[in-house]
Amino acid sequence: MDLHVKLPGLNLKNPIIPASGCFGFGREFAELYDLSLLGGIAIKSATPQKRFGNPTPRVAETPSGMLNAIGLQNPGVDVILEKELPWLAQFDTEIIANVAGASEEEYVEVIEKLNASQVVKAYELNISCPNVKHGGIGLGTTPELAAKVTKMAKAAANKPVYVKLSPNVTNIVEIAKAVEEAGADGLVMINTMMGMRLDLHTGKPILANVTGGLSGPAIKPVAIRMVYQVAQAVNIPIIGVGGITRAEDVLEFLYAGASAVEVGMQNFIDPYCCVKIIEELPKVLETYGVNSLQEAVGRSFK
Amino acid sequence: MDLHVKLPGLNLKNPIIPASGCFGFGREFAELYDLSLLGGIAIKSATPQKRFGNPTPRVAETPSGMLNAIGLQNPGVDVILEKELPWLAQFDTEIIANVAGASEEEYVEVIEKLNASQVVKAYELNISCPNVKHGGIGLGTTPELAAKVTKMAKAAANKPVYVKLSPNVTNIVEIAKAVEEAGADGLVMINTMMGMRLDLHTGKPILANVTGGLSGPAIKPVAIRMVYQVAQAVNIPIIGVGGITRAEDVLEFLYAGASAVEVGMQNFIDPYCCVKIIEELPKVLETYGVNSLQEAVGRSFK
Amino acid sequence: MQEEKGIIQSNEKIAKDTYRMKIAAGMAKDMKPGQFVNIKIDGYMLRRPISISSIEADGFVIVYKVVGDGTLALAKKHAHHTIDVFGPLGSSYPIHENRNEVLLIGGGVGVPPLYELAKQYRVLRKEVHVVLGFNDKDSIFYEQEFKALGCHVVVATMDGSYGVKGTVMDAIQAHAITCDFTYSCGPRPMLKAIEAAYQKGYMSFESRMACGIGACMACVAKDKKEADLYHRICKEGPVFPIGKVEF
Amino acid sequence: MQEEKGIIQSNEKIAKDTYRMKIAAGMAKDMKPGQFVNIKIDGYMLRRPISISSIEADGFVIVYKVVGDGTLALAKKHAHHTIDVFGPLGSSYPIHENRNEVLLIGGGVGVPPLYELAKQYRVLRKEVHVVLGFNDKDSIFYEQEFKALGCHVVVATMDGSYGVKGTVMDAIQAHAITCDFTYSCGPRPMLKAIEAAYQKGYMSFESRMACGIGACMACVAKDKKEADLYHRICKEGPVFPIGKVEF
Ligand SMILES: Cc1cc2nc3c(=O)[nH]c(=O)nc-3n(C[C@H](O)[C@H](O)[C@H](O)COP(=O)(O)OP(=O)(O)OC[C@H]3O[C@@H](n4cnc5c(N)ncnc54)[C@H](O)[C@@H]3O)c2cc1C
Ligand SMILES: Cc1cc2nc3c(=O)[nH]c(=O)nc-3n(C[C@H](O)[C@H](O)[C@H](O)COP(=O)(O)OP(=O)(O)OC[C@H]3O[C@@H](n4cnc5c(N)ncnc54)[C@H](O)[C@@H]3O)c2cc1C
Ligand SMILES: Cc1cc2nc3c(=O)[nH]c(=O)nc-3n(C[C@H](O)[C@H](O)[C@H](O)COP(=O)(O)O)c2cc1C
Ligand SMILES: Cc1cc2nc3c(=O)[nH]c(=O)nc-3n(C[C@H](O)[C@H](O)[C@H](O)COP(=O)(O)O)c2cc1C
Ligand code: FES
Ligand code: FES
Repeated sequence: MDLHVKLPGLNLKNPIIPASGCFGFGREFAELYDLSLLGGIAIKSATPQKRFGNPTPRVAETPSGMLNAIGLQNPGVDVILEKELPWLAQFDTEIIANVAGASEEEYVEVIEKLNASQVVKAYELNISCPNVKHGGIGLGTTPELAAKVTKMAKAAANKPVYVKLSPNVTNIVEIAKAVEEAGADGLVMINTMMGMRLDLHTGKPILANVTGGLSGPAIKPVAIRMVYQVAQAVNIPIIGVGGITRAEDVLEFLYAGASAVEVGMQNFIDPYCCVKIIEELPKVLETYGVNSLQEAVGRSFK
Repeated sequence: MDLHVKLPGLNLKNPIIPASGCFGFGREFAELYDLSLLGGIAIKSATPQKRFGNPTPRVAETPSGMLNAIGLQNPGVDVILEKELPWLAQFDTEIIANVAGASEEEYVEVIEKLNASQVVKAYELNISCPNVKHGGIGLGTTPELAAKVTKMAKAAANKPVYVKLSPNVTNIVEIAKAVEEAGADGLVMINTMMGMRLDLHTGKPILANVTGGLSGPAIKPVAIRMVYQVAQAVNIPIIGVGGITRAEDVLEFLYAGASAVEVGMQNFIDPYCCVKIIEELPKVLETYGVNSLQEAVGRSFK
Repeated sequence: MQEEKGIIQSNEKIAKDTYRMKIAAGMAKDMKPGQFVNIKIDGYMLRRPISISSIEADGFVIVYKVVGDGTLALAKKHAHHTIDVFGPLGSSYPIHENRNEVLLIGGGVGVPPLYELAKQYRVLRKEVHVVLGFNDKDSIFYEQEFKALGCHVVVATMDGSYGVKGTVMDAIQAHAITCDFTYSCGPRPMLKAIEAAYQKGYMSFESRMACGIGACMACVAKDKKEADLYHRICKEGPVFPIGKVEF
Repeated sequence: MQEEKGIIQSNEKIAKDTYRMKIAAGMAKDMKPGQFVNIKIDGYMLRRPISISSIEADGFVIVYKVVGDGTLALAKKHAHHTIDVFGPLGSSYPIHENRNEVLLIGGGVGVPPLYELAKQYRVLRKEVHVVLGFNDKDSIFYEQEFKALGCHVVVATMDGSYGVKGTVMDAIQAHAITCDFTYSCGPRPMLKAIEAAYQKGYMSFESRMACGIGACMACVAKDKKEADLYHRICKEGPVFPIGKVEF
């Protein structure tokens, strides 16, 4: 079966993309399999400067999920441009650069630098991170702020811009529409949900950062609901993410309205999961009588 | 160990209360154990008229959780007053009447009728249900609407009013504070998170109602986070709920700032769970060196 | 109604995707034909409702089809291991001692609960007509078991690979079975056809369940006559008089 | 580094809350002392990192303490069942062939990785001093095993119920062990004390992990000297030269 998906800037040979922050820059996984097998790779969020992130512990386990508070540790956009992207150029897969910052200007700064790279095919704005200028709230939590950073990013970018939405909002549709109107070429949804765990011995948070982002199968029903709602309200493509562990989950996201998907924490549980999903996907589509990816996209509301 | 908890209107012999909608009016569980063992019981949401709820299927399984879209099926406040409450009077436990409605006026109507009952010790406002007057959004999704229904309920009620918050919001603290200011005597948090599942064969939603409320261990990290944030911002007690399956979870909610807890879907998995948790709780507190419930409450931020 | 850790005595494949499990459990003494148990399967949240197919002195038998993750996990269970069952639950098929013959109609995994019913009618030495419908020959089970009880057994397959080609209704016609007191269990279209053809007897229904004991209101069905009346499949059901509920 | 379904050969309790599991797995041929494997336990999401305690021809041995739900589930595993292991992972204890004696210091579940190291030094016929610290007598394990290798073994217990009363440092003093090239693994306070007393050798660290292969940045530790440098415990570690990382 043809698994090829064409999205703004992205010519994916299959709809499977490891999610940002769950695959580093691919080096560790390249020791396990050929990265050219992947539809694309969403690399770790890039910020203008090197960032060391939060104190440890940075992760905690939860029922059917995990919490993380890595704090955007990354070597900074310059090192990524110099070392990581040229290394990634050897693989026949589409690189999506995830961009983050503490202010709108930082997003622009990162994008302006990455524009020079031939390797990066599209941007993905991580608007879930707390924003310093706006009192620490995420840019993704109000339509106005989300639209503003999208507009600025679009003005700066020489490649398509996808916006990765935060699920920690009352009305995801409102934010998706604002972002579309501001010129986004696509959406990635969802980022992690804010959660927390306490240590039974001390009574204190397990994560040094107190709260963290919940990911994994636990959040899949929320992700599916949001993709379903947004897909009916916007005309730009959606990359679905949240709790995918197997090809059946990919099909569920397609039905909900996603055109491709990202796989996050499952890469930690089974480092080969992305290739396994790519291998299984045609069989699963066949099992459920689906003849093409296109046919499945949005079936839930069509 | 003394498990007694005193909250506005509620004299709980222990902090364990089956959650609304997960225990009916207690009749089925009374066949299994003596309901007088329970700290209290939050009965199924009452509306002014009999409601039949949504078409079936009304439930779906999810990883570490479930979705429900019962649609507030209940016999109506009059039948509850006539048949259910007098039956419940035989048990030595505190009855919390969960109140719902399609408009603010309906909450008031239910409360005015229930005021006559000696059996009901407190009200719990379910402000997660879609509100007809306000275009179908939940009263729990804006501080203004949440405050308004709280004020009206307080004016009508002759017993303490707890407000049960919806987690499907950008800023839970803002809503909790608005509700406190409007006179709420306590908070119950959290209600279910909006989610969805699609059938792999048809591509359509499994729930006839399309979306449903996610509950169970999957949402516990979100519930803990919200209780933790709100407990530091308000001065009224919190009853914690979301994903509790064992006594350890109760302790985690106490640490987060809850004074008592409600147990929801675990009653379906293990119908004896509430009594088991009550039995285990003193041992678990001992294991972790906690000498009293009071000592544990809010330890995460104290 | 109780929670019990039963002991799996055997778990064997008896037809395509279809397994029979014998469980030793004390609750068997309280069981009646048509009732079900709710089974907890490790790794899955909600219990799975499965009909009681046969009641024995020291336990009971279930017959189940692998249709999803939970039943797949169940099929992998080994003898001697424990299994967490809750039951018996729901209503049962009433036994009419004054009748001389009854017609039992089962489709697919609707067949199992009829087996205990047939047993009990045969103990009373009644004529028991059994009509079983399956998709194909490989899916057939319990034909011999019903025969061994002394029932008159007729089988239909949709693809005609065994017995009468077509539905159970086709088989009833082909064999000119005239008994009009029916007990049935099976897929919705089959029950619809039976409801259109028969006025007397009982039917058993399925529904997505959460609690299985009547507390959550997940499994309701409307009454056919009283607009305002609902029934819980898990509590007032799964067995209802024919024509009682909307489905 | 690979994923493999190992076969559990044995799983036995060897001290209070402490178990030893032998796993048959092909990956053993790539293992070095100090490395770890990441174990998937049914019902839990994240893999559990556990040190390799002994490397054998056809498999390896782990020794683990039950501290939470995952290790409790591990303790209930039976021989002949499979276990999903990923490894070997991380850095190893370098073997210094030019040294004549080494001092191995282990505390609690920090003891296991030192066993394979001792084995390899004994193959080279070096003097191996082993100092083991435990909370109490019931928690002690591997004293005999180290002795059987021909090591000089000293045990300390915090409550004085066996050996020297106190910490491993107390035991080193009490026995006047002068060897200053150390390999250590154990709880943070123990490592702190060792770092204060010794300049030469290696230390092994723990950290909450997610991926275990260097991709997620969950497990980082700061470099002690270079302000801007971080190390991943799972990739550059768990073994570091003494004094290398902030902890
Ligand atoms: C009263 C009653 C008696 C039953 N008796 C039998 C029997 O004797 N033999 C048999 O093979 N099957 C029987 N079923 C159907 C059986 O419950 C389902 O096939 C089974 O729950 C599917 O579980 P799964 O994990 O394999 O499927 P999944 O689709 O993975 O299950 C997901 C969820 O949906 C529910 N579900 C899925 N299909 C059904 C269904 N058809 N009915 C109710 N819930 C469903 C599951 O219980 C679970 O909660 C009965 C159902 C009911 C309500
Ligand atoms: C490199 C390395 C080697 C280790 N070697 C051993 C060994 O040989 N023997 C042994 O008994 N233990 C060892 N540990 C500690 C072991 O990983 C934990 O005790 C174990 O993960 C606890 O799991 P649990 O499910 O029982 O506890 P839970 O508290 O239920 O675990 C919840 C989560 O926290 C993590 N976690 C909890 N405690 C620790 C810890 N101390 N270190 C890292 N993660 C933790 C778990 O992996 C899991 O993700 C090692 C840890 C690391 C990092
Ligand atoms: C350890 C970890 C680190 C992450 N880092 C980032 C990040 O840097 N940028 C980002 O946009 N999302 C990040 N995410 C979110 C994931 O990309 C993804 O949106 C989320 O985990 C949900 O997918 P999953 O359930 O498949 O894990 C991270 C997630 C995890 C678990
Ligand atoms: C089947 C079902 C029905 C519910 N009905 C109600 C209800 O009528 N009113 C209400 O306020 N909450 C209702 N809830 C929400 C629960 O009271 C509880 O807030 C939620 O399930 C989270 O707790 P849990 O994770 O322990 O289930 C219902 C939950 C379930 C699963
Ligand atoms: S399944 Fe809960 S009422 Fe029937
Ligand atoms: S655990 Fe992921 S980088 Fe170490």
